Amino acid sequence: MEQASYIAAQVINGLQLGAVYALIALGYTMVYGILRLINFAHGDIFMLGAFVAYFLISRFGMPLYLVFFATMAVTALSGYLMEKIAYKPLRNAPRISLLITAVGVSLFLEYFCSLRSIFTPDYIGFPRPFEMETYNFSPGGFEFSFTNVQALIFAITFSALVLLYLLVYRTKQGRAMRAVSYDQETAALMGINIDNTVSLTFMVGAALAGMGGVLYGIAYPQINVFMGIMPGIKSFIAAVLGGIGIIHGAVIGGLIVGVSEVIVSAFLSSTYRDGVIFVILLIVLLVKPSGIFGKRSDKV
Amino acid sequence: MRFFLESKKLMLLALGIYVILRLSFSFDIVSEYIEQITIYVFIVILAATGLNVIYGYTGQFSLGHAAFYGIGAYTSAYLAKTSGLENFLFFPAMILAGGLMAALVAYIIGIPILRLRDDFLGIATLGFGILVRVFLDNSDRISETLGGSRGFTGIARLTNLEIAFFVTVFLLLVTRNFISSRYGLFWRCIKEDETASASIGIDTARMKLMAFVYGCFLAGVAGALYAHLYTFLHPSNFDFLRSIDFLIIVILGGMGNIAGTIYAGLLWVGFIEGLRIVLPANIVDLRWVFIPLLLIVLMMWRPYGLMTKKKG
Amino acid sequence: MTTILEVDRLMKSFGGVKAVDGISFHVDPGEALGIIGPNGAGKTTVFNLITRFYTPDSGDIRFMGKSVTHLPPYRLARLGIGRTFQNLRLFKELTVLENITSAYLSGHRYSPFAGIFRTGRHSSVENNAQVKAWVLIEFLGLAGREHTKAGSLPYGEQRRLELARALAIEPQLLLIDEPGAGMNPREIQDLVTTLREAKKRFSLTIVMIEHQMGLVMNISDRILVMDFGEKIMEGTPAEVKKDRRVIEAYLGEEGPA
Amino acid sequence: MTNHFSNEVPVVLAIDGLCVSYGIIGVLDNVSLEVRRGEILSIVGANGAGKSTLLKSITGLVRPASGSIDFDGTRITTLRTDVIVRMGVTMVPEGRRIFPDLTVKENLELGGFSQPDKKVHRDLLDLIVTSFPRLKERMKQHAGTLSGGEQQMLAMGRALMSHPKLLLLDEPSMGLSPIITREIFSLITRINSEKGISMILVEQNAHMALEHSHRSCVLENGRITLQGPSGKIKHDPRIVEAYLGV
Amino acid sequence: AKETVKIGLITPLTGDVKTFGESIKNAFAIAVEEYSKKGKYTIQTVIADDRNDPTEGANAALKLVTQDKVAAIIGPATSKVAIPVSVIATQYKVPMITGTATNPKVTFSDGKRKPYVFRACFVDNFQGVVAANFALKDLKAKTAAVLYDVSNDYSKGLGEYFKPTFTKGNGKVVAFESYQKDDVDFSALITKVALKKPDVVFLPDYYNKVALIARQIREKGIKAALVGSDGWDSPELVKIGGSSIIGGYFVSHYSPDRKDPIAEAFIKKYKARHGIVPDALAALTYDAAGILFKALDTAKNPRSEELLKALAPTKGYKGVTGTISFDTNGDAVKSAVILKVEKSGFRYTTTVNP
Ligand SMILES: Nc1ncnc2c1ncn2[C@@H]1O[C@H](COP(=O)(O)OP(=O)(O)OP(=O)(O)O)[C@@H](O)[C@H]1O
Ligand SMILES: Nc1ncnc2c1ncn2[C@@H]1O[C@H](COP(=O)(O)OP(=O)(O)OP(=O)(O)O)[C@@H](O)[C@H]1O
Ligand SMILES: [Mg+2]
Ligand SMILES: [Mg+2]
Repeated sequence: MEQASYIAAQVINGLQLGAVYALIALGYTMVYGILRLINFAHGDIFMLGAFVAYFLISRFGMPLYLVFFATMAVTALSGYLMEKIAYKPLRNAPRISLLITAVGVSLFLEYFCSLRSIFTPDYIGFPRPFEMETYNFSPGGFEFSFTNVQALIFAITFSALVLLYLLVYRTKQGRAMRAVSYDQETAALMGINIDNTVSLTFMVGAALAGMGGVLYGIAYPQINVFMGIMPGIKSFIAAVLGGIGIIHGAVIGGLIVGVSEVIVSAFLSSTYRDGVIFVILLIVLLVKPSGIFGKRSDKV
Repeated sequence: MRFFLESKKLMLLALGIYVILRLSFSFDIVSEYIEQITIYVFIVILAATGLNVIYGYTGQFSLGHAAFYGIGAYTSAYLAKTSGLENFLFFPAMILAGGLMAALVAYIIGIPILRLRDDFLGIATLGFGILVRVFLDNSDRISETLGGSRGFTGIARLTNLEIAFFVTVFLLLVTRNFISSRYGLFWRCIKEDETASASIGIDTARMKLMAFVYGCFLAGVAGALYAHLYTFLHPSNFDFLRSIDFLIIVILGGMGNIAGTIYAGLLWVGFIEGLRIVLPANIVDLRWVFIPLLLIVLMMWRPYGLMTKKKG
Repeated sequence: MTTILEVDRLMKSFGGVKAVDGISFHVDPGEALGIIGPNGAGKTTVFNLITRFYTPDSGDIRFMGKSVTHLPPYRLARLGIGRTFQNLRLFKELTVLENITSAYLSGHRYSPFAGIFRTGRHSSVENNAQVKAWVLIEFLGLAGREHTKAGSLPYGEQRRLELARALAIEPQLLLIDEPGAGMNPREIQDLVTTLREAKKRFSLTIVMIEHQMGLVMNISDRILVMDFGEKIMEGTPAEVKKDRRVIEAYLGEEGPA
Repeated sequence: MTNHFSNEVPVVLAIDGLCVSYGIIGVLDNVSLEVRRGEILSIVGANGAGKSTLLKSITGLVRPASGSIDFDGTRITTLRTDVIVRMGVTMVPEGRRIFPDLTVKENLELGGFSQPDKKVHRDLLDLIVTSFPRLKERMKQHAGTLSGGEQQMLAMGRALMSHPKLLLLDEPSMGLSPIITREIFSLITRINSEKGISMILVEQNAHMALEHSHRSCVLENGRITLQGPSGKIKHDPRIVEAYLGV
Repeated sequence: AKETVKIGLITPLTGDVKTFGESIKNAFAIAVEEYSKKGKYTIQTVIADDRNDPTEGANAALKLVTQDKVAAIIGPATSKVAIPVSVIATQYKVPMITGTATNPKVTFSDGKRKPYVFRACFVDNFQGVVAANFALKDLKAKTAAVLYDVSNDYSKGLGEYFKPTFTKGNGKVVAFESYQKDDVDFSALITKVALKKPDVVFLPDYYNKVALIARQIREKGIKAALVGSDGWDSPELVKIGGSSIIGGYFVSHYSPDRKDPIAEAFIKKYKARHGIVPDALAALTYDAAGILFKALDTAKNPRSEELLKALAPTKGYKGVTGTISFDTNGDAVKSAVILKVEKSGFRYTTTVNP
């Protein structure tokens, strides 16, 4: 029983981490889907989100729900600007040039924000807007517990998933997004405004990353300008794992990455947590080259 | 040998460059700092050329090139140090060992991984890079000499202008010939269309593996030169950002363009180090704000690489 | 040896759709077999199964008497099965000459060492490749285009280049998928001439999928009609044209357009 | 078909002095033509003559170097593709270009993206489904798994979903079986006569193109070398020699 | 006019530990300014950024040494950069003093002393030993858990020296767990540690990591005392860690609240200029610079041999971080203090002598 409770505790830990990855992965998946661009700067939008929330809470004492909306608005705007300034001029360039530009944008955001006149190079504490509470359960001697932070993260990730699903599969804009992601020229021939659709996608992706940043700050209350790099990479791996371009794939991928990281740390050694993600990724891709839920129709 | 005869012009050019460099080094026309950077540029060009073979010519997206660079560096440094053969006589053998080890690892990892394509391959190689980084961080569990996260210290400084220059030039010529042979042609076919390549009898899996192994071999050799130039290795030297460095050079130079890689390597290192020289002390912390900005501007100016004018 | 290719109860389904449903046929050396049938009948899938780009669910394929069902695509090409694709698949960034020599060189080897150090073997093989490529360039009327990138050729020339590339592997059996698509009647007449000549000159066996009756009826010695993944009939062009089932499923009432 | 379009019938599309080039290579050289309401204009020409380029410049996918394009009296030369489409110009692109990972139904719905009226939308869908029974069977299938012919039908259907005033067809019969080719052409005629949609028809199958159009242009090396009623062009010896064969 | 001497400062002014670089740069500027008033020479500072990257550090060092021809180098901040720089300093016979690089290999590696390299801080093993003894003797701990960053040589070194000392003193290390540089989720480790119920948890890492870990430790209900190292020394520690970190102890170089005129003067000056209390990095760099300047004044001339002759025998230098003497390896011999984390700041607890 004790062992089972221990495992349950670890799985819940992993789900918490995974849910944050999932939020970032959603944005990756959307932007990748539409421009086939690994937007390396996505992790930095996530960082931006955390900083914006930090300022809103610590300077203005804004209530939490407002913090979410304001942060999402700011990151959406920055996603919009990033696309318009750095990516749009390269719309017809090779994809790889776009990727290098994304790396440039990412490095720029990190080093620029680390200037003391902009944000700060320090690690700073994120003001958690409420006290953490733990709820204990013991159905039949099997003990497990989770916290209000975890509940918040799960609730938000899950609603983001549902909303995004509705947006992409149930609305006209969503259908436009999917069309643009397959073939921009033909999508334009359907009367779809490509620029607006791409912008919208970037904004939605960036808003999700911003939200991820807030949740991350609440869960792991310390932020820094370089905080987006690793979660960014891992979330992208998560998105690929689940099948890039597939919404629920991103979420499942995120949860898998989160849980396996924690489980490996718990039962093997924390040292191998990054290594194991790679092994899982490799196995999944070799069995299913387009990821767990990835679709493929390559006719010869 | 025909190899040298056919490349006569290039060899002469190389020799000329060498003489100029040697003279300016010997007569202290430039500081040893510039010397070091110059040698470093050769190393970077060599490693980037390896990536160009893998990605620029064969179209296999790799985000983990630095891992092979690191494997070459650690292998040759370890062999040299533990065998007690840390001298110029055995140095070429140590360099070769670094290259071969990188090639061997590339071979083993390549068999499963190269079945993936495009960004999927990129992500898998990125993952492999992380794996190697984790391994290096813990390498002191295998041998105290490797140093783990404390770094590998006390490597003999064996890399000099001659070795770096001639190894690089020789391997660049080899690469050029390799690429203009049937193998290079097949690589380019595969990059264009794998299915069509198979339909004309190209063993795509084998050719892809060959390009990957060869490109990683070059990275390994470059790593070996690096180890014996900087005499200290740290896992953080071989992480994701270093892989990106090589990728930047390949893209700036233009995919499938060796001359471009040479210019871009020069430009990239030159810019990073040049800013160190020109930026006034009170704004040195802007150095890494300018570098990405330059990168973005360059990409917009020449999205197909420095050597290719904008199309369309 | 009487047949060059034998296809035996080949099956392939995608999800629920039986694209190829137990088809069997054979091709004799030196003959030209036409395959026609409604869109989606499974014709291209048959080609993809023969060249192993798709793995058959069941069935057997024998080439020159030996079962080749398990061989990978590149081995089949080296054995002498050449093919073209329904949607052109050229090496767009490579020149016309390179497109052709690459195919020739895949079957004529020299070692990497020879390539790097430019040995005698290297030069003789490379020279042969050039000679062979020139023969094909002249033959398919691509002279003057040899250094043009394949991707910037007009469509018709791209079609011809794809044919040249397939011929450069020196195949015994050539599978061509809709070579006449996108050509006007006049160009199709030229294509008929070219294919006839190629057949003679390179002693080829040809299997051709085509919707242009002017082309397929003119070239083929025998025609196989497919529908729903099955063979619905087989016969000479004259027989096929008269067949009720073929008219209903494929040709339409007014005869060939 | 006979040409019964007199000068009184309003001009839907007017192209004047159009020049297009890709980089330094000129593709269209001073092309001028007109399409009248309800008219089918076919464009015949060899591979690479610039036919697709002409259609792409009308829909704004390619930017002309000079010249003008007017649709319904509005200058559309520099408008964005989606704006032009919403004005009522739709193209069925060369090589089908269906959305492979979307279902057949979703592809059709995308065709009606710029169509705000739900009723029109449904009626159009019905029409298409009855015209192409084969698509009906495959409504839920991913379009990428359709055969070539099925995809062409889908591309046609998708274009019609936008309820266009001017339909541009780029080689609609390419890769289609004879029976389907005939169906497509009769559908083209039917749409034209029932809905009065004007069309530009680019077609390699010159017999069919001349048969099913009111007027024809011959495009050679980016220039219009011959223009006139299809019935007349059909018998022009140069055309017979160069495009129709014997 | 006074003769000008060029001193190079290598420090991370960009990148992940830019914060360190800024503290160091600020402290160094104060030291230079003070020296200029009364010293023998005019100091010209040449600052180079190493981005906390060994290659960049080596390039920067070569530039300072061969191009700018500096007489001595202060820095770099971290060991992974200090090691390659120390090789260059040795090769070109340029004295170098790092304020903060704690890896033994900076001054001594492969059985050889690097004669031109010194440091103003104590090495990893000393701190590890001090912390272990403190846990055993003062906290009367029987069992300990160690959590360290495997990719950070500093953290790893301390963890590895803590363990044998603690075991030798009849303590038991019940968990010895590592994590990676970019980890922020330690839940797995902590859940694991919680099962072992240790008396103390040793957290040898920088304040940012420690604060996060401490929070998660308390959230998992672990009551153990927290013990750490000089990396804790930052005002951010309490800001990030909140109440979780209050009551923790850490080894440090100096105590801001110890009555010491030198320290007080420096702290006052630093605070006046930068608005914050200087961290350990700043204090150590200030001392490193002080030692160098003192040697500069006593040396016959500011060239390498003579400077080295003046530098090597440094004894009893009264610095902000205590009384510093160099041992034969060039490592600082000085006492350590144990500070306790309180809401209002760090309180001096005890002094440990080597
Ligand atoms: N990769 C695939 N995945 C799923 N279904 C496929 C795939 N390839 C082919 N199909 C299906 O198999 C059937 C046969 O397709 P195929 O391409 O062989 O037809 P075809 O006879 O060549 O038609 P066409 O004359 O139009 O080219 C079609 O219904 C198609 O939808
Ligand atoms: N994107 C492009 N870049 C450069 N050249 C192009 C491009 N698209 C077309 N061309 C060239 O422009 C010319 C005209 O092409 P276009 O596609 O308009 O011809 P077409 O008449 O439609 O021929 P087809 O019958 O083959 O479809 C050709 O020579 C072609 O190679
Ligand atoms: Mg087909
Ligand atoms: Mg065309």
